[in-house]
Amino acid sequence: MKAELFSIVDNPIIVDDVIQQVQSVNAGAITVFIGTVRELTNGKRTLYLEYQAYESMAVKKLAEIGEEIKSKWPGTIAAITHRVGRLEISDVAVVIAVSSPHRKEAYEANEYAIERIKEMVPIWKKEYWEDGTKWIGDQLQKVSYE
Amino acid sequence: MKAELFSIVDNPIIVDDVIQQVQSVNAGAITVFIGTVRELTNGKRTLYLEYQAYESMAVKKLAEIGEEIKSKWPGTIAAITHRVGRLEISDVAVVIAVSSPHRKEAYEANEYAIERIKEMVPIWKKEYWEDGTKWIGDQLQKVSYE
Amino acid sequence: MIKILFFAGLQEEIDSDSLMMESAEATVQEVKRYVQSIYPNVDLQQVIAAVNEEFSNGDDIVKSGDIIAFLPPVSGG
Amino acid sequence: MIKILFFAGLQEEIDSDSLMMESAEATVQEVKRYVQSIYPNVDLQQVIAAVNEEFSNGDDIVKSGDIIAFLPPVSGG
Repeated sequence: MKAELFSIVDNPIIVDDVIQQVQSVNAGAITVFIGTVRELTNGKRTLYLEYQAYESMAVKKLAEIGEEIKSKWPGTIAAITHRVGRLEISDVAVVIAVSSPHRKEAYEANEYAIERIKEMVPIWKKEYWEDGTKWIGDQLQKVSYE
Repeated sequence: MKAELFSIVDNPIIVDDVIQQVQSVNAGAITVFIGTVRELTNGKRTLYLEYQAYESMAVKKLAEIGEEIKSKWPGTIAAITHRVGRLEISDVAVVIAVSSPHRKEAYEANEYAIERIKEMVPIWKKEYWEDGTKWIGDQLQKVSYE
Repeated sequence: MIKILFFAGLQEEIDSDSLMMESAEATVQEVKRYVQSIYPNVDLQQVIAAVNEEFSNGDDIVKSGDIIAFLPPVSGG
Repeated sequence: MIKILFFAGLQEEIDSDSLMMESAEATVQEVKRYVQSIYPNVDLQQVIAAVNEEFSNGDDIVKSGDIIAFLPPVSGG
């Protein structure tokens, strides 16, 4: 029951499952990025978050990031899982795992992945504070419309 | 039963245990480095490895790296576990976890940690190949003697 | 029929996650004007459109059977 | 008494993980010469010494009760 390397899920992410997906006898280094829900942002207290994705497109874009990584850093394997739905403080929103024969590539490719996720993957989060709510995107939306 | 943030162990490392140690409601990002035993190095097949540490000094040096990280990247928390003894292919030799409110610091501090480990922590590995063995250090041994 | 999808804040403002447009073919900009005509108070200035899950430009053509998604503006990572 | 520790390849060459030196005080270099006199065939050129778990220089003083560790050369990461 091998899970997809790039997926959007609505239940808690098991970090180790994502790590397992990139394991290889050729791997000397695995880097993992875990994006968690932080309580304070600029001094403002978050109660909880809600993530929403344009799921089919998000999965496709995650896989594209995986292809980009494979061609930029040959020999690396990447896996990304992003969670949607309601998340509490300290819950894991996204896990990126990259394995590589050598560590430098594993760090570079991992950081590249999170930057690209924020640029091109249609996932938004809604912050719930005591005094209100706001939709905030993971995307930087560099693509301009019109 | 909170484990030490910086430790040398002789049994398998549970990656998730190391991650747990750096979790915090202030963390928005956790980076993890997992050093694994790779089968091929420059085309040569490794059968297994043996790690040896000057344990008391190694733990002290790992803790020093943690202090360096805390002062260079305020707000980050680091934990490092290194395994010693016999390790098979794909076994986890070292896990570094760093949490931070923001991701950039978490990546930087994590990569800094592995570089420093290789510079100043007295841990050596013995490669076992089909045709021989060799001691290889994690240290770069920049400190010169005499 | 062109299927139009809305997400996040835009979905909440419009109070619906989709809308059908009776058209055999239209540019992305024409679809946008159509949505604006139905929901005049919604701000679509910053919206990005994706046609069949690919980012698109205003001049791109949307055909019957295509899905166009309106991805609302975001305020950083 | 000064306790001397050996690790990795050096430990294997010497076939022991430690050695005692009967001395109240010595420099790191003197300890090194002592080890060399007992094990003339062992190459200590590249060896780094740590006194009480801190990296040290050849001029550093080792006292009775101290532990000096000889950390063998390594060939990369």
